[in-house]
Amino acid sequence: MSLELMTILDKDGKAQKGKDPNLPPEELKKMYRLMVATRALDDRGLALQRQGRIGFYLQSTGQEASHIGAAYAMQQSDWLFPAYRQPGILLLRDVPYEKIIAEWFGNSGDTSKGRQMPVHYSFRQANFVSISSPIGTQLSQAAGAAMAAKARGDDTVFMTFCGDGGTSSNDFHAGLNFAAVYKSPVVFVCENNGWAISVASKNQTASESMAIKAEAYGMPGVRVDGNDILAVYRVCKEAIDRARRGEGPTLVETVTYRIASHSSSDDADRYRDKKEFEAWQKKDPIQRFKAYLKHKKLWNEAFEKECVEGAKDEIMAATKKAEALPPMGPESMFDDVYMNQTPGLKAQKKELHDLMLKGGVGADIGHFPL
Amino acid sequence: MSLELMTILDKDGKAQKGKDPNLPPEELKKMYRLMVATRALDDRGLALQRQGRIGFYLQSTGQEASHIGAAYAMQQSDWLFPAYRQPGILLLRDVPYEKIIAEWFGNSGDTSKGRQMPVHYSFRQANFVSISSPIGTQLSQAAGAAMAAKARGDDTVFMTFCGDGGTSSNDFHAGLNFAAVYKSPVVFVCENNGWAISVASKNQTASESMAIKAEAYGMPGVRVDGNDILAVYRVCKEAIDRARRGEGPTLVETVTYRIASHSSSDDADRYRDKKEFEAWQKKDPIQRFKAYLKHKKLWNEAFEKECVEGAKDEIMAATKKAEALPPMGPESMFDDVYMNQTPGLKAQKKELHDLMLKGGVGADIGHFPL
Amino acid sequence: MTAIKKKSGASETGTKVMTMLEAINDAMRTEMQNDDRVVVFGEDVGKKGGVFGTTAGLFEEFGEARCFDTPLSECGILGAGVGMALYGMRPIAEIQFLDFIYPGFDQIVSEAAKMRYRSGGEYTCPMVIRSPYGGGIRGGHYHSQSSEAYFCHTPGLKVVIPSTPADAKGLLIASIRDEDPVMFLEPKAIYRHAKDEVPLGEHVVELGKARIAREGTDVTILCYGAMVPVCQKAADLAMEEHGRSCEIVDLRTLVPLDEQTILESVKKTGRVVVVYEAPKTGGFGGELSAIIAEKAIEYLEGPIVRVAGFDTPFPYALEHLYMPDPKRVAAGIEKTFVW
Amino acid sequence: MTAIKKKSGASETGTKVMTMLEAINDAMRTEMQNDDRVVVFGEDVGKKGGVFGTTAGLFEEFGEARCFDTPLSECGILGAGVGMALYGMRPIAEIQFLDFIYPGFDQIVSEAAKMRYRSGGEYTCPMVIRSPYGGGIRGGHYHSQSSEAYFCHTPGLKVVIPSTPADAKGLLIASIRDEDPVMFLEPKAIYRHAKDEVPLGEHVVELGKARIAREGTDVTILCYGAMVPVCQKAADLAMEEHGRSCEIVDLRTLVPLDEQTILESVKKTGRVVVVYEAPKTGGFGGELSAIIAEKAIEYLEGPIVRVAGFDTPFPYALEHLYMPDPKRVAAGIEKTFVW
Ligand SMILES: Cc1ncc(C[n+]2csc(CCOP(=O)(O)OP(=O)(O)O)c2C)c(N)n1
Ligand SMILES: Cc1ncc(C[n+]2csc(CCOP(=O)(O)OP(=O)(O)O)c2C)c(N)n1
Ligand SMILES: [Mg+2]
Ligand SMILES: [Mg+2]
Repeated sequence: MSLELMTILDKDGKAQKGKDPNLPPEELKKMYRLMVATRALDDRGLALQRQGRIGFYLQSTGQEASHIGAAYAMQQSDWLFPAYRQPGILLLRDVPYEKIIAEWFGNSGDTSKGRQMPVHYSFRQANFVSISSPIGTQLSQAAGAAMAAKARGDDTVFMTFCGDGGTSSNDFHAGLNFAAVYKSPVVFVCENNGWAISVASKNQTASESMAIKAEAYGMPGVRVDGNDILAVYRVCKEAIDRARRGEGPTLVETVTYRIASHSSSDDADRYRDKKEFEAWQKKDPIQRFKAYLKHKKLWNEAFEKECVEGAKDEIMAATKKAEALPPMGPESMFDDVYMNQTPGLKAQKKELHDLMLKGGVGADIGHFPL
Repeated sequence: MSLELMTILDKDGKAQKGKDPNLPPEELKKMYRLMVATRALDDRGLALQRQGRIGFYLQSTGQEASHIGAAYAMQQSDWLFPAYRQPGILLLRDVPYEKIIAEWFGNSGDTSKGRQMPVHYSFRQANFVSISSPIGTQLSQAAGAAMAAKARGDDTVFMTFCGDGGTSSNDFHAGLNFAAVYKSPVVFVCENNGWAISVASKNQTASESMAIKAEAYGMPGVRVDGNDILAVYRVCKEAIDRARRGEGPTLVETVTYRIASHSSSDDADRYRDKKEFEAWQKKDPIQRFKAYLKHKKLWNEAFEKECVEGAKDEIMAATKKAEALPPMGPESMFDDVYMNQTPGLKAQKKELHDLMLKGGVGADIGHFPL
Repeated sequence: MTAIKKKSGASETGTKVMTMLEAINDAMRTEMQNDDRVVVFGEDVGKKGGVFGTTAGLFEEFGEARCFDTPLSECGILGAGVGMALYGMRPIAEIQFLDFIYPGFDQIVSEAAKMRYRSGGEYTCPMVIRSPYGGGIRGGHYHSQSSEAYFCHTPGLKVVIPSTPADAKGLLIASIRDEDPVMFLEPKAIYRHAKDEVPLGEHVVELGKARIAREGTDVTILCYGAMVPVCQKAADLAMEEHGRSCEIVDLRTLVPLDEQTILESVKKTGRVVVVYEAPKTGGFGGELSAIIAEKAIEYLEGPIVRVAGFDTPFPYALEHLYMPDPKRVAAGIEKTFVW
Repeated sequence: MTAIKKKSGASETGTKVMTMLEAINDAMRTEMQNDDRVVVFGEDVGKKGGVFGTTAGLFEEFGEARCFDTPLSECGILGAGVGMALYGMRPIAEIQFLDFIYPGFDQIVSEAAKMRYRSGGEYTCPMVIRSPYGGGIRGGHYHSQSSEAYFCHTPGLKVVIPSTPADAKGLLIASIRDEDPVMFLEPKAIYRHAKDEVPLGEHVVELGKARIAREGTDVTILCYGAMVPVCQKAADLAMEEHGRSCEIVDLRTLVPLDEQTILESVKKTGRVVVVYEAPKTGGFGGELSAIIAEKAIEYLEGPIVRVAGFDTPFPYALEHLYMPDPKRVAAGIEKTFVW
């Protein structure tokens, strides 16, 4: 198993000889547009949190190439079992900004009905499975879904994500093992961004890399430069194709960096060396890809403006719309626990209803229809 | 990492050139005696179960070289975190037969006070930690104990066991990862006996071997012929020495075979090919080592008789003594839940006491002193 | 993806005497014939047919794609099961003993139970988790525990426990057809002892309906699983020795609970004994007491008595004293008359 | 191995105003100074000082050998903790949020809880598992749950929940010194809000003793953790609006439970409200109701009312309606007067 880091673009954005996948211009421009939009969305999310308009935010800044590149080669009918740091995939899958942003507000525009913290998206239309907080749980689920698809003879491929921290989870072990034993069509992408909150990845495991963990499960493992969207794309495309051909799972490690703090609740300065951070800032995946586009004569100021300002404007407008949506009603709290409300839940709903009607509990909200 | 199978004795018991550890005759004879005694103990256990005198038994037949060889190089002060198929280590550590057998009967001679099923031993005097049924839990515990010993500056080494099935457990992943991250003095021995009840080890994982899983944790992994006690001894001695020198953990895979059914509750004929079983029977580790001793002129009929009959007689006598011991009293049920009985447990004890006194519940036992 | 519902080959009618083991096996076979989204998997469920034999013959009849062994990982079994359910299958995950479910507990309480809710109804997890539970086979510490209370306290899960072969079949089929995750806990003590007429072919017992296992007027006994036959014997004793007429309510489903049947019985008799084998403190029986003490206390003519396992880990040698037996339950019944 | 007990450097006396966070931090520092077997570990407890700051400064003061970060594995944290305890340390394992404990649940319920029992007392597991729990910080689904009931139903574990800074310190020190595994659950909602005088230096609050947080004569309110201040406000409301005199019992330790204090209060007032934030069904409050209904029903003058979280997963946007608040508790108090 090679521990070599697969790279296509050098630091100046030049493709190494013979490695350029030579994607059509429109694809390349789409990739750029997605990365830029993802960054803009992230900036907006953090700003809203800092302004106190949403309760929490978690950035993916610096990891745009890693996750957009990974999912780029999938078909729309393929499924994603994401972690919480791949928002660019939502844009890739054409989820409207307004839907994404409504999730942050947790109001009636949120597909998850305000049940989860910001950034825990669920978009069935995009085959983007509901995100949860517990680290790693999606990995064994993806393996199971892939087992099911294989058993049914569907040609769906599954991609699932985790962080470097996630490699230590139970589900990493179980998920990769099951996927390999049943030769299921799933691609495991470990975004190694150097940190699991304050724990550096070198303290997460003593193994030489995350990719080498594939050996333990008898599947191929590949290490790729996570800030090089073309390299990530190529490696994942191969893994996706392999999976679709029935040749089983692959573990891909994208080597990248968490540029921001862990989340809006964290302050990385307390535990992280500024130098390390600054060195990585210079490797910005968007800048690197922009340089490539320039070499290819696909970039100019007008295109930049269209990408950046276009995204910002759309996001601004979507925020306005999303924020204005009404909150979820209190009665919604009792829905979706089960398909049908149990007698017990009906009684509890009535209890809350009556309490609110009396003007005591939740007086600011008023009552709700039973 | 080498996937080669480390072997010393060929199938006729000849040591390969340059590989014989040349242990002193007395050590070699002790090894043989331990293997034979372990087999005899196992035979007795199953017989007692078949006679309905004990409720359950689980054999280690065919794995004597694997576990005795592994633990042989430890010091008495080193700790064991066993699985349930290493009874020979009790003999190695001088636990009296009567104590072992009393555990099967779960009576007042049992160090565990009849609280667990047969073969779930606990012998503090032997630094042999209480066995539990859930697969794998000892692995992360061993890592933790080793972390503690290292932090205290003790030179204790830890050895822990699991089966091929155990490699799929959460604690395998967590235990090996922790041990490697903290470079703790622990040797992980995976006894790959081909089966996890009815699941063949090739269906347990798609990896090329169990030893190679060490790569995932950045520790050395070694594959050794588990029916060759000298090979197992040598590999584990190196791993133990390494651990004691502060160089961290090792994963050792002993390749062996479960000759018996999984336990007295199982019938391997329902799922296992007879041919496979017969082929392995020919590789009996005791016969192989006997041949070696013969080559070394350390074996004769008198020695054989002394080993075999000696063990049988002692085990017979111990069985008689152990079986005759009185059962645990009902009051003991409420002990050892906590160091001190809580008021609630005291009340429950009294409740049972009063019920029994009235002659209802447990009428066959009578009452117990409060 | 569409469910490929086949008509069950034979439209069987009539009944047959079965053990609970056989009834459970029959339920799975029936649904596997009926709905090809149903798959059964777990440790040793294939060729071996399960350590108790509940899956015997399924591997042979439906092949490896629909009845298969897994690696030794409850985390994997349950995580994969959740994934299969998300993708549209009807997975039945067998956990060999309930005592071994904890390595996969996270997938149940954090994932399966919350999937529908957290995704606003977009993703669902129609999955059955089957597992033998409870004492009575001299299995000691780790082959005997009754931890239904953990699951009952986890919104999003349903919890089903049969006490007769016919119910086992009917409730299991209902569980497989249910759109939500169901913990289907099998009282292993009576796997073979419970033997009775079971309807052949299609047989569904609706979840959420308790069963009056014996009618009576003086005391209500609330119980489930292997405690039902114990309570039957206790009721006989109570009648013989003290002339007490006991009404036995077999809960059948703990979540959703049939509060109505419970409260009606309690209001009628005015006395309650709650029986369960789990450790007394924090057991589901405490919830039953609490419901009654909140909603029907004015009808009570005595204390709500609980007869349960003691607050110790499950013992091996003393199992027979640990578990509630007819005499202990009978003593509990008498306590409800001491005000 | 022997414990190397050092005399605490400074023999501090007096008190200081601390938040609950600071009190917990102070407890660990005090015991780490006092007993070098005490080590603290978990995710982000080192340089970062914990996501809430409970371990702030410990890494700096005691070094990496005694306060260290772990890989992201609750299974590893708890399994390693059990191993350390077996070897003679006094491990304090921090679980970042109680919601994340399940990957390591097996090590708690199957191992730590049963070690002493299953080994006949040969091996013990004196370990403290600390974890913030409960709602009130808008943490949604996975940063808000109260699952104390799972642990209370697991014989072999002690379960401790403080509601004041002084208790947090005293109970944590008692837990660290305890010879059995202790779940020390920290009500994160009041980490910073609870602020009070805390004794400096050695301060031990015995496990198993409830605290009368307010004396009263009409109704007993049983509660713990972050619900204690909520109940205080509810008691004020009940007095203002209806002239009810409430007695508040702050349980402090759920296992072992101070039944005596509970029953004495109930016998005195004849009315009970049980308050907890966990989902109502199967919550520990049900156990409290059951104990009272079994042992003191003849003293009751009204139903035993429970005010609890609803039987849904913990919501994000509607958290304020999900959790019991003073008005909901006050309404519960009134219900005990409706017979
Ligand atoms: C089981 C579990 N334990 C702890 C946490 C708290 N937690 C949230 S994110 C995180 C670090 C994750 O690191 P990594 O997997 O590298 O992903 P990244 O945040 O770097 O993308 C931790 C410890 C959690 N969410 N789940
Ligand atoms: C967590 C858990 N799941 C399931 C079981 C049931 N079980 C007992 S032994 C066993 C197979 C173990 O196989 P392996 O690890 O290879 O050990 P071996 O029996 O071959 O020595 C299983 C599945 C268990 N004890 N614990
Ligand atoms: Mg990371
Ligand atoms: Mg095996």
